[in-house]
Amino acid sequence: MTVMEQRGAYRPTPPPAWQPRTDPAPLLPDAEPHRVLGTDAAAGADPALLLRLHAELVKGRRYNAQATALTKQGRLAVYPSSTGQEACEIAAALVLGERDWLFPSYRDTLAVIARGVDPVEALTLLRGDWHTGYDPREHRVAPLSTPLATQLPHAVGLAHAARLQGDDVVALAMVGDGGTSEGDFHEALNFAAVWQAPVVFLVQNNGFAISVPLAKQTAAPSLAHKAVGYGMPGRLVDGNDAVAVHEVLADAVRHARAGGGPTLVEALTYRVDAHTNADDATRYRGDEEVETWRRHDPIALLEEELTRRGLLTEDAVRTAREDAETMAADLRARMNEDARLDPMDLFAHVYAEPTPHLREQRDLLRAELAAEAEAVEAAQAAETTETAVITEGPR
Amino acid sequence: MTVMEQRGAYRPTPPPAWQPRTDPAPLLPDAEPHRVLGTDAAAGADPALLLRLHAELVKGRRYNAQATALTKQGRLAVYPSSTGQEACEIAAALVLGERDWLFPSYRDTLAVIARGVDPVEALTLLRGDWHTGYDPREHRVAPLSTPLATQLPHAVGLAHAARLQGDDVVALAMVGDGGTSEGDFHEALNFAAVWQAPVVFLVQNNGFAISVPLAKQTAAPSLAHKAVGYGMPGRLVDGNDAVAVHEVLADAVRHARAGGGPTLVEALTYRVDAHTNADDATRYRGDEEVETWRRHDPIALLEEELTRRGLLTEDAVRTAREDAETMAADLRARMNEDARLDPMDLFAHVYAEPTPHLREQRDLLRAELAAEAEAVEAAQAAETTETAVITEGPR
Amino acid sequence: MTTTVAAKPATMAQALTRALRDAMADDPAVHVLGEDVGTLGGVFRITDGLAAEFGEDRCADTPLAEAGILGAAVGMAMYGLRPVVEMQFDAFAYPAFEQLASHVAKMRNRTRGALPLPLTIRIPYGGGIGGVEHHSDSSEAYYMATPGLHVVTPATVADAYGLLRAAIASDDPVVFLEPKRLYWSKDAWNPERPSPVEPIGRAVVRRSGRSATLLTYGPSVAVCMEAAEAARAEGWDLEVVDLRSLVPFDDETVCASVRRTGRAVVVHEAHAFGGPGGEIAARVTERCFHHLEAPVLRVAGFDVPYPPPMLERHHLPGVDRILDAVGRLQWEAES
Amino acid sequence: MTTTVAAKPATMAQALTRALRDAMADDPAVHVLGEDVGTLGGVFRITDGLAAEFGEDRCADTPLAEAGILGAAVGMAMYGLRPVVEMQFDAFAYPAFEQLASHVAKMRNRTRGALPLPLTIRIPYGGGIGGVEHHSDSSEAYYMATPGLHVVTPATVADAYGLLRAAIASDDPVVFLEPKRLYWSKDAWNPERPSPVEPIGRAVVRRSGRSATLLTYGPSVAVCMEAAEAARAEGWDLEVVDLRSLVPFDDETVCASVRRTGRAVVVHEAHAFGGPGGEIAARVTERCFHHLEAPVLRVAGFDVPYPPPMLERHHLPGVDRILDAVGRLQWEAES
Ligand SMILES: Cc1ncc(C[n+]2csc(CCOP(=O)(O)OP(=O)(O)O)c2C)c(N)n1
Ligand SMILES: Cc1ncc(C[n+]2csc(CCOP(=O)(O)OP(=O)(O)O)c2C)c(N)n1
Ligand SMILES: [Mg+2]
Ligand SMILES: [Mg+2]
Repeated sequence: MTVMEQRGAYRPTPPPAWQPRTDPAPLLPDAEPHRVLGTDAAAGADPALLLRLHAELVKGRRYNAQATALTKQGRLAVYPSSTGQEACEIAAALVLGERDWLFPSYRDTLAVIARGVDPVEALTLLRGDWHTGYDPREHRVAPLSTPLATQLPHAVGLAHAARLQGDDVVALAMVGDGGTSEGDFHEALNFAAVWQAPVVFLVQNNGFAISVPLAKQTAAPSLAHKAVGYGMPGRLVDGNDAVAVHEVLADAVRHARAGGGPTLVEALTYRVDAHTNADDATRYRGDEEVETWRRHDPIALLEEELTRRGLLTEDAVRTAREDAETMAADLRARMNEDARLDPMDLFAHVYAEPTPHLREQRDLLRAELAAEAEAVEAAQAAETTETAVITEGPR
Repeated sequence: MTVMEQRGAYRPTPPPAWQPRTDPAPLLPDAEPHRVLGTDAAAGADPALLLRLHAELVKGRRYNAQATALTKQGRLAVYPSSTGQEACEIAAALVLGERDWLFPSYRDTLAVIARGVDPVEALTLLRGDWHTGYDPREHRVAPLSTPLATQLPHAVGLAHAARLQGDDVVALAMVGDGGTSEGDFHEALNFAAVWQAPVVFLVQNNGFAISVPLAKQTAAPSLAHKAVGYGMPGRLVDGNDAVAVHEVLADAVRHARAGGGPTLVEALTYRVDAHTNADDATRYRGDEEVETWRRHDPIALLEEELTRRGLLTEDAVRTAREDAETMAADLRARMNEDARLDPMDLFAHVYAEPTPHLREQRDLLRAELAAEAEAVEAAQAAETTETAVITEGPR
Repeated sequence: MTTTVAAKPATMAQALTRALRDAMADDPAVHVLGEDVGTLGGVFRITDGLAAEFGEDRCADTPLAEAGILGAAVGMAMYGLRPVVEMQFDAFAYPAFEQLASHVAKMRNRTRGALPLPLTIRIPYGGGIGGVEHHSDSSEAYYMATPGLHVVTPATVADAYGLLRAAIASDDPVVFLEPKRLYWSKDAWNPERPSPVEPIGRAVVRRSGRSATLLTYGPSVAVCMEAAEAARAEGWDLEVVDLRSLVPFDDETVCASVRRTGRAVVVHEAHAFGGPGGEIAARVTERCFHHLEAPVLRVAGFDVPYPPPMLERHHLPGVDRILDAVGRLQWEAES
Repeated sequence: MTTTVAAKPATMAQALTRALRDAMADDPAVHVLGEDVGTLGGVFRITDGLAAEFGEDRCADTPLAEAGILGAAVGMAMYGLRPVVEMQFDAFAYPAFEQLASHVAKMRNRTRGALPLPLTIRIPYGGGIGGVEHHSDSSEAYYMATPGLHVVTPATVADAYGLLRAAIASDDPVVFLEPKRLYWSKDAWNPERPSPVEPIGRAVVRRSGRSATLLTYGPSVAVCMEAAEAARAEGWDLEVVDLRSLVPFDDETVCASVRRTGRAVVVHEAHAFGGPGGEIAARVTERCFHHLEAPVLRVAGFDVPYPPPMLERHHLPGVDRILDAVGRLQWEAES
């Protein structure tokens, strides 16, 4: 039974398959993040792209400001601002083709509207009238995902399904630095690499997960270094350099579309505002850090280049600003209208057909609403003589 | 509101913290797995260690054979053999100090007994008389973990807790190549690196997760390449080279104990037997591959070196064989005794104190057992005249 | 056209395989994925032959990561496929719990119907096969408590086929629980003319009786049938209702039976406390209170982690325990 | 020695913070960990000041990974610590479900008591705060259906302190559900002489009454108290029982009340179908059948994914819905 007894049979040799299955070198990110603005490469950037990016960034920042203002007016339940991160948000949307899909995380409203979703519909979740306000299939934009990193496997499955059907579709999935710690991040990247699915993973490393700084989130050289562990390329880019982000993402999308498989892109950026309007960032970080990053502002970086090239004309500035103001005014106006609500919607979409017990509950609510309406009517009738009090809240 | 209006305030500069936080180079595994046996380095290996490893490997293989035989005799519910992987199993146990902890995966019974757990107690789970048969605290061996990779965060938490209390404890956690795909693997490694917890992760890459070959599990250059994504060193070792595995693990344990943090070790090995006795490996792999690996057998590799050095004396061979046979005979004998069972144990350890509703259920079972015993007695009494049938199974 | 072939004995496993095969043949959108489902045909061989017939893309071995499997299936469904996911064992579906609770169950509702998820999640469940820890859970209570899911489980060979076809055809996510100890149970069944697609949501009376109703499903149906036979010796004529679908729940069939008999016992392997029986007993009582001669009782697994193989017979609801419960239905009060 | 200080109003949040602080001060084995619990003091500020007082090692911000957090806590408990884990919101505990179901709940049993897990898992739960999707779930049914866990939830400021201290002192894992809409509720409470550690497993009668019993817990207790007040106008004198502990369940207190009143309604925010109320109604009926004048009814959240903020008032059990249910308790039958 021991090996010795059968020694003759053994001819030890190195086992097979010891070579790395993939060469790791090309998968590793460069030590320095990719930059275009402020470098010689900027001269080669397409003026039309620069101006397009600029207009969108300006509009995006305005949107962030307007949405934050709407929380103060009670028109939004909450808003996680992406101020300072507009370059990532906009580039992510612009690199995609018509049939591609975007998988946003909860902070990525900007990317969603840059992809063409109506700004009010994009705010449905945060306004609180429903969960997702747009039709994901119409725009090829998945619902804004609140549970972090959980949308990443969806992106992989969708891209894989499209590829199996011979469709030329790429999925771009967004996640934060904090989200990279979740198991779903790991599983999604692994599936994507094994399946060679056409997916681009964009990590916006904005330095924080609510209050938790990157150093408590990871000890990695960079988040892009995670890519090699899945066998996909990792790319590091200055997330505040809109041209560089656009370039890296466009490359990754092209690579994916060509059958080259997934890419992990880490964009280095900064969450300039607090986590949301409800958060108090002074509890966990100093002004100085914020100021440093304000001096590396994505819009300012872009404007430097535009100015240098003489592209930032009065006209361009005015148009960008006016467009942004028009969007903001429209948003304000439409968000100030009360959302149209139908409580019976609670039961309409749980299943294709409500189950019998849902039908019972629906009837109960319908009866309650009828009784409520009757009470209101009665009260209004009574109001001619006395003041009626209609209770609000779950009474 | 647009940036342009405040342009004066902006002085774009590269943002801080762009340098890799950690130098990735030292974290990357070598292209070739570490080997000692069959190389010049083997000459430096301690003879006592070689002989110790040899004796344990021989015993380990015998244990695998005996346990598999016990499944055929119905004495074990199932047995996942580690034949061909004995070098990893044994080295994992031998590198640990008295106060260190081992976190085995379900296939790692060998490591568990090499750490000192009674071979019969180590089989409790697979025999089916209880879940864990040994006291984890006595041996500092966590329960054999069936849900894959879920024990890895436990190892991290335990090592971290020990370190916080100033205790000199290292945790070594074992997982398979398949298990590396689970989210818990990812979360555990990340926590370990962020906390700089004294943990060694040993991945036994045996080529398969049941029927799924490595190529369907990962596209990575190697599993050890995952380490850099967490900021810990990744090491690749010939898992059938007991001396090399021992060396790499011992280094990692020393590193962890010295406060250097976790290491990920990938040991390249092969599951020579089917997944378990219940599996049919011919459905998914050819004999040729198995044969190739049989020629790279861990015991044979070691014996080559022992022979070369003249250490494989008749005495050593006989002792190793006799020890293995003694162990096997003892195991056989003790496993052939019926396990002692007390059905009331079902309720004894769910909580420190059974809840009232558990007490009710306990009383119910107690009454049933009493009735059953009575029926048996009555039947036995009746047997003097006729044959009684006692039903088995949940009746 | 097809010649009529007589029904032959087939196992539930064979019927399930056949259902998958027919569904894949009928609709190219049906894809199977999971651990070991491809080359091996699954650890229970339910997907045997599918990769060979339809290719590995349609019946795909995945990496070992349940959340990843279910999450990828969600994305596939978003693109119009009808994924059928296999979870290897009940307890190994838990890593996918977040995907199930937060996405699978909610996507249609979240998007006002724009993103339905026609997704089937096959889970071998229950005990009685001598499985070690984590291989014998009955986790249906978790799925029942998650609105947006259908929860279905067959007890016969014919239903295994019919209900699995229905699950795959459903535009909603279905948790399809396969009683693993019935995989090798046999029934006369005609694979040439498989049973029609069962509508999801209908219970069936497996045995008529007048004394009391046993409400049960999945692996416990056979045990209840046996109990009903044994009960005749005690003078009880028991009705056995096989629920087949836990969500939607067939109050109509169930209540019709209980109103007729006036007494009921719910029987299942899952834990008693917080288990399916609580819901069933409560809703039956709400609806049939004045017809009840005794409270609806429950015979269920004990409220302990699933026991090791050598002790499971004490845990599982067996004939005696069911008869004891029937005996506690306050028969004296009647006479 | 300590001068007696009069009770002052305090919020439930303050009482919870105080409980954590006192537990940490009393026992160096108590460690707090979770997302944002350190520097920030948690998104609800329950851990405010703990990192400053006890150091970041004892109140630690973790990476964003719930399974990792709970799994690490299991390991810490194996080494003798008493970890207190914070899950940021109910639905964000789902990623940790496998660790909870397969390890936290089973480790003691698995090892015949050798590895108890004195672990507290704090989960802010329930709705009523205008939270967007995934921020308002009531997931207690999942935990109740998992043997090996204790499940506890306070409804008052004093209980928040007492029960959290008891949870941390328990040698078993406790899922400690914090009704988030009560965080800012105030009660007279004396932080200088905090309420004694409550034993886990005792319900309490919050209001005595003779007509019917409302069985409730957590955020619904206040709603039931309000309903009981309102019921007086209808001539009903309602008793309100605050369960406080779902596991273990206090059958004694509950059944004593129901036997006295002869009627009961279970009220909770969690879904009705497969929710806690099914278990509660079923066990009360099993034990009190002949004392019941009417079936035990349930007023619960609808069986839909938790609604968006603007619709949640229609979903949550309110006073009117409770009174309607009380009205359905077949009072005619009595007279
Ligand atoms: C699974 C899960 N856990 C916890 C949360 C609560 N949460 C919301 S945002 C956030 C931080 C996210 O950080 P990061 O991923 O870096 O994205 P960022 O907010 O910086 O955009 C947390 C913990 C969540 N939404 N989902
Ligand atoms: C979470 C989980 N999913 C699935 C399984 C079922 N299962 C048992 S062993 C195994 C394959 C494990 O492969 P690997 O991790 O490579 O370890 P090996 O068997 O090769 O030792 C699977 C899928 C499990 N035990 N746990
Ligand atoms: Mg972030
Ligand atoms: Mg393996």
